[in-house]
Amino acid sequence: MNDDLAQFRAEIRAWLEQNCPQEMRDGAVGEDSTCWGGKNWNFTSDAQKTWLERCAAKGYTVPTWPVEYGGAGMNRDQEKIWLEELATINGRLPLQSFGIWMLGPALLHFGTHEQKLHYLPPIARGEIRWCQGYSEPGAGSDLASVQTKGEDKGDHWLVNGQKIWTSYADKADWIFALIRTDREAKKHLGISFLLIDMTSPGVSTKPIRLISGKSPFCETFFDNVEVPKHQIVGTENRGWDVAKYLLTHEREMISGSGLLAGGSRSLGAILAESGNLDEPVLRSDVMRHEIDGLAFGLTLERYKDQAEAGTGTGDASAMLKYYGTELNKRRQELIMAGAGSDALTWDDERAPHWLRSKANSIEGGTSEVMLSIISRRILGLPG
Amino acid sequence: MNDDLAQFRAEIRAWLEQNCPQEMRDGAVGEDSTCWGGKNWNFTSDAQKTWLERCAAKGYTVPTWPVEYGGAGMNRDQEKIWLEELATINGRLPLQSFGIWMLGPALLHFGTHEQKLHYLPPIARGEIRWCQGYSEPGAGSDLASVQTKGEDKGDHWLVNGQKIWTSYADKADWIFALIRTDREAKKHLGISFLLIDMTSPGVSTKPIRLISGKSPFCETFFDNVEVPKHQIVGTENRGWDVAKYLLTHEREMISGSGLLAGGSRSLGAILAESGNLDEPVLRSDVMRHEIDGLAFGLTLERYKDQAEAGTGTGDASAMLKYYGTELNKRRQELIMAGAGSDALTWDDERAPHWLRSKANSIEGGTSEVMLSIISRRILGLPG
Amino acid sequence: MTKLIRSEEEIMLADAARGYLDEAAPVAKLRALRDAGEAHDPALWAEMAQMGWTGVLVPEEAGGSDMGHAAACVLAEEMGKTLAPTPFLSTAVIAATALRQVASARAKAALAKIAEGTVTYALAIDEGSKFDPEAIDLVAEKDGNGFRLSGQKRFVVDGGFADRLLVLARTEGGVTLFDIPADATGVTRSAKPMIDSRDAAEITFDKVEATGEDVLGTVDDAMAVLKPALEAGQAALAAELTGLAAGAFGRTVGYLKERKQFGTLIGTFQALQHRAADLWCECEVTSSAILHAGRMLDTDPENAALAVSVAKARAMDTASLAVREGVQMHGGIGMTDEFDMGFYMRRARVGAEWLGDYGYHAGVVAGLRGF
Amino acid sequence: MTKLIRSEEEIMLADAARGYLDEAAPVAKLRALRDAGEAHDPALWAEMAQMGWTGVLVPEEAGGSDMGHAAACVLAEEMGKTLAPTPFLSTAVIAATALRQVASARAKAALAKIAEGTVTYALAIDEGSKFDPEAIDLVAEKDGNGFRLSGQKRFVVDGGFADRLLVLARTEGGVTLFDIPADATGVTRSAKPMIDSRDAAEITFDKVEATGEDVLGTVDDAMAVLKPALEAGQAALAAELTGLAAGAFGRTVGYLKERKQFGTLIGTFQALQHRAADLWCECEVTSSAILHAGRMLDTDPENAALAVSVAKARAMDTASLAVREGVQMHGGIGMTDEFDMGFYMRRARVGAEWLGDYGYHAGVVAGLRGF
Repeated sequence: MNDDLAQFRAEIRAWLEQNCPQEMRDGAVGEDSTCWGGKNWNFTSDAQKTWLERCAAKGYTVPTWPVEYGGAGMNRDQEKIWLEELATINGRLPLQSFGIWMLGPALLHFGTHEQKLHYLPPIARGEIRWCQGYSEPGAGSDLASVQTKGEDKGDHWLVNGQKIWTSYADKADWIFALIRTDREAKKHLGISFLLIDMTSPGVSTKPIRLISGKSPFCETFFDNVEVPKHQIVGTENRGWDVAKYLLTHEREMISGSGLLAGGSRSLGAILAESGNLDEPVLRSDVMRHEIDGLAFGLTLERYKDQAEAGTGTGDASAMLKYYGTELNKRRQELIMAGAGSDALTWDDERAPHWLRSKANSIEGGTSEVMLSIISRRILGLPG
Repeated sequence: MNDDLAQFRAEIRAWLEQNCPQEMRDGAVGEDSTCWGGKNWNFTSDAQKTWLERCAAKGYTVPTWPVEYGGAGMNRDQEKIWLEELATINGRLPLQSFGIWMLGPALLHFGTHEQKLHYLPPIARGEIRWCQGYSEPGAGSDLASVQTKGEDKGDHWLVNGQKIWTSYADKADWIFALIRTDREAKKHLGISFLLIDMTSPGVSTKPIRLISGKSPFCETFFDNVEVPKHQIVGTENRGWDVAKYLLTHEREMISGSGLLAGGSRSLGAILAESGNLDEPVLRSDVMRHEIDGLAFGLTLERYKDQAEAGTGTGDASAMLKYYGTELNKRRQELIMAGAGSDALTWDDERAPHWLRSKANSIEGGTSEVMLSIISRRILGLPG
Repeated sequence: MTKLIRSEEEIMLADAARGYLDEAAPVAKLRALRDAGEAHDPALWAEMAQMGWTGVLVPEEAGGSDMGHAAACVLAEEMGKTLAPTPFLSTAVIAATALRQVASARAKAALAKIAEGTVTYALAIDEGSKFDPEAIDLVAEKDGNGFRLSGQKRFVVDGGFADRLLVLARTEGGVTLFDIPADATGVTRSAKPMIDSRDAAEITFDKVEATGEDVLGTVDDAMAVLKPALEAGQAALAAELTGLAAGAFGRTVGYLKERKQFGTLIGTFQALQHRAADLWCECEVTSSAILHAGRMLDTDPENAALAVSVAKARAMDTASLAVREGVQMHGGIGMTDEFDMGFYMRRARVGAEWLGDYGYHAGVVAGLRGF
Repeated sequence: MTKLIRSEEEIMLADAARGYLDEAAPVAKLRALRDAGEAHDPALWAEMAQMGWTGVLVPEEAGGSDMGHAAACVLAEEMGKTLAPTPFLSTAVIAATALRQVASARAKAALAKIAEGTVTYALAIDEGSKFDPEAIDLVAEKDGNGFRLSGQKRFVVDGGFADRLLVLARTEGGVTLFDIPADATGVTRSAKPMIDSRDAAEITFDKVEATGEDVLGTVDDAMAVLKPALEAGQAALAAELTGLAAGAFGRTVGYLKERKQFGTLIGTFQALQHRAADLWCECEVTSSAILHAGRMLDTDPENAALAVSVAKARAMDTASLAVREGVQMHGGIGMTDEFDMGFYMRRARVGAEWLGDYGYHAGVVAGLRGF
């Protein structure tokens, strides 16, 4: 098997060498450096477009998805090799999206074969961009208190209500949303997981300006929106199962994002360049972060190995979400402290990233909710 | 007024010069360096005895108590001068005891004139040593759930039950204790504050060995102990008021103890001598502690000034208790870390002090109870 | 003996300031200035002059109210609560303290103008990304009877609109502080909005002429004038940050009492209660340090350095915790620009860096405490 | 690719170890030894030899079980849970790893004795109050074909009863590691009970004779032998501390589920729940670092330093938090000697210092990570 992997690595390496455009080998991560796809996407360069198309053709945008749904059918070892080789040439990811991270895994798990065939390949090719419609105004962490309603009108639901914190809803083509389809049922029941075309009549969005000066989130309004019955994932009134499954994915994703954003270079090494790291307080804090960050990276690795071996538990994602986001917040604080007055204007991305990181421990389940989940489900504490 | 104080300072200085024995000018603090008084006390030197007697004669053991009860009738400015001048010659305190810190203030506030005349002077002279009987096995922070009962037998109560965490009960002459005298009343009601002679038939004690290797606390048992009716402070079944008042005093005392024990020299300066303070992690932690310690010392000062000006609130003692004890725990951790392997044996007092400090945030109301008090009474949070 | 509680005058001053600021300079004021692309509101400043605030540290004979540093800290603390956008620290605290160290008629005239509110100042020290008055390269070369200043300054807070600059320059035998007009020939200012919606300038000095008159204090001995000015500024900034923490905390506690989640008030959740209580303790402890710093500057300025550094270190730490808890406890709404918490968070960050960060002041404390 | 999960063999080993230790070496065992004034239980050690534990790092040809470092960490972690008092780290991990770096027949014989359980070792490096192998003064002077060792060692863990000592000494061109009998002429041991009820010795060397044979590895090049031995010891100590944290945490969670206060189970108090959950997270993250350190020592020992220092730093921090929370959440009872939490707390403190404290390992990490 190791021989197979070695050969696989050689193939990937050769393919990358031939196909990854030079401009895409700058390791850039950030709002626009990686393509998000969708009909509204403006490629920042021809190379970005070429890179997406070449990867999509091989299934490399979603390496572990089955080939028939637009993926490359890689196993985890192979995927790791793909990522390692991509990192070796400092290559950008060809595509990122909520379709890849969230809807895709949900459909692969809960969707019908037809749904998979219909929805997944456009995600893999970067043609359709998805956003998530969970939270509602005033509900905060209490996702199960969804009020946006879908009335059964025979062949469709008539959807009315409002979502908030829908990431990039103003740029997305479709939204996956939790809709209350049974108003009699108790909280967690009576919710369905619907797929809604953002161009449907009655859908509108309004960006929310954040403390970072950016507007990655929107309010999204549904005013008598007709959603065909076949646009449901899973069973009617059982959307909570899908949402829970997805939350786990989201949590793992958020937990790792801080580490990935930093690349493989240590924060200490980066900050040391400023010459501000000789001072013991900052130096000490950076050392602690470095140690915790390395150990957390190993934990992400370990949990993946556990999941693959079938010995992990879903609840453990609460830990990754909590720890990863708190760690990233510390990281961003240190980046700001290390930069001193250099990072106090809007001239570069440090301040926006720092401010943005404060949402990490709120979105996708607050740190407090994660701790309560751990306390009850893992530690078995009462009440 | 400042002139008066200057003259007062000169008098104190002269008196100290003449009366404080040389052996008592070593600034020593610790288990036996300062006299605790009582019938079981063994003076560690003639000087310790002389020093106590001379101070007691002037009322300096309890400087702010009225002269008729054995004090010197000083106001707070004068007391401060006394303590400053004593510190200047590096003099030991002549006497310390729970009688001074706790019973005294309670009696001054709640006692009858006869009780004050009877109980206070022996405390001031170091003749009677008191201990405190609040906690009971299994009750922990829940002081109001007192079970030790006192049955009304006309001229006396018949006391039966058990107390725990009675400091130095094995060395004390008398105990002030919370006793349930009305078993029908609700929790906080039905409790009386009784004074009990430890030599009464039926009183026995058993030291509790702590993780520090010392046994400053005991279990104290009451087996058909007769307590005359006049040995009550305040009103029958209203002992909780006295206890609450005392808890405030205790909290303030505990909160300041860590700072006082360190004297005026900075922890950083002491640890720097070990040569282990160049390492940034320890150095940074010590710096933070130094800053917080100085600010906390100022807070003790500020709260005393507030109390004197009548603008303080009793609930604020919860803050001093919480912050002071947590700070002292940090301090003791740093002392151990600074000393490295030097402090890992029982050869000196560092390890016992470090271990002992862990009780600071438990005794006299846990840190958690303090935070809940602050949350409800000061911040007005619900529930 | 000096008491560590506010005097009646100070309490009255604080009450008056609170009343005025809530009305005239709430966070909405800063927001409006930001949205208009402005960093300074001359009308607000003029009103503060009227009330005697700009002259809080100006001697009475120069037309000031001369209330002292503790009073300046009271004002700064109240301004911190509402994030009032004014050059109070740069002008009324730092420049005024520097100027009053000097006996000259010119300094007295400058002080009078500060009290009148007709001049604003900015302090130009930093050249690197961290505060370090010892590490400056900007040079003032002798030129006849005067000097020529050449070099660069960064992070000159209020430097975009200030009328005059206090510039620290290297001279032959040490460092010298110059008081020059901000529009002098050879001065190029590039003001940038900071994240806290105030501005700071990068300023280039290209052979800028300065006379011996322009020297504040003595040539080669800037520190005699600068040290008290810096300490006054650091204490007032610490007070501002303490007010900021109180402002953020007050909003957070208010939110805990009104916001429901999972059907209950979030203020009933014990974990949040304990964190709020802990934060309150930190605020209390920091308040003591602020009071003490003000008292020391007023009564024993020679020995105020320790008190000032303790105050600044504590205040920035407390403010940082208050705004982090503020955003987190508010949840999503705390992340929105519409809500004010972001303004507090951004100002806390700028305040943490200005005039020395935690590590800088911890270093001062360690030095003075013998390690 | 090596997986960061325990293999089936490792799971079986852990289960077996847990079963044995719960029975043969619970905390009560350590308590009994302490009360008897002993630091070592030869019978316990003999049983561990029988089970192949003392030979966990001894090659099979020398009679060992040669299970590797990850397995040694598994054993150390289980021992940490019950605070099993054995010279496992000194002898089976550190000395065995040092000896197996050397090809000599004598080293092989020594390894065989370790596997048999018929010899115990102690490592004598420290001379100051902090671990620092670079700062040693004990000298080994050339004397004919041999050496004379003179100087002092401190904090020699297990040094009071060990049969042999590994002594780091300064030689002409560097530092050299000697393997000498603990009762050699000129060796004076003063063993002291440590707070964790184990013992450590201060050892004086007065012109102690050593031959060239006694040199472990090459003269002047101790590090070739010592570095792998230290890293193995640091990783196993980290594992022990992680087990200790888990042991303390398990008791604490158990207590939260059974103890009532104010009429309710204290485990329902959200503030305690969140702190317990946070502590659990710390334990989880540390566990990953431990697994990784063991894997690196087994598969890529040349490059294991970073993994080992991350593990040691994390483990001591986690253990410290676990015992502090353990005492606090238990309240008064946690402070009593009768209850076991104090044993965990004291061992955590000794473990934090031995073989490098947090700052030492943080320094290693920083160096290897480029700052």
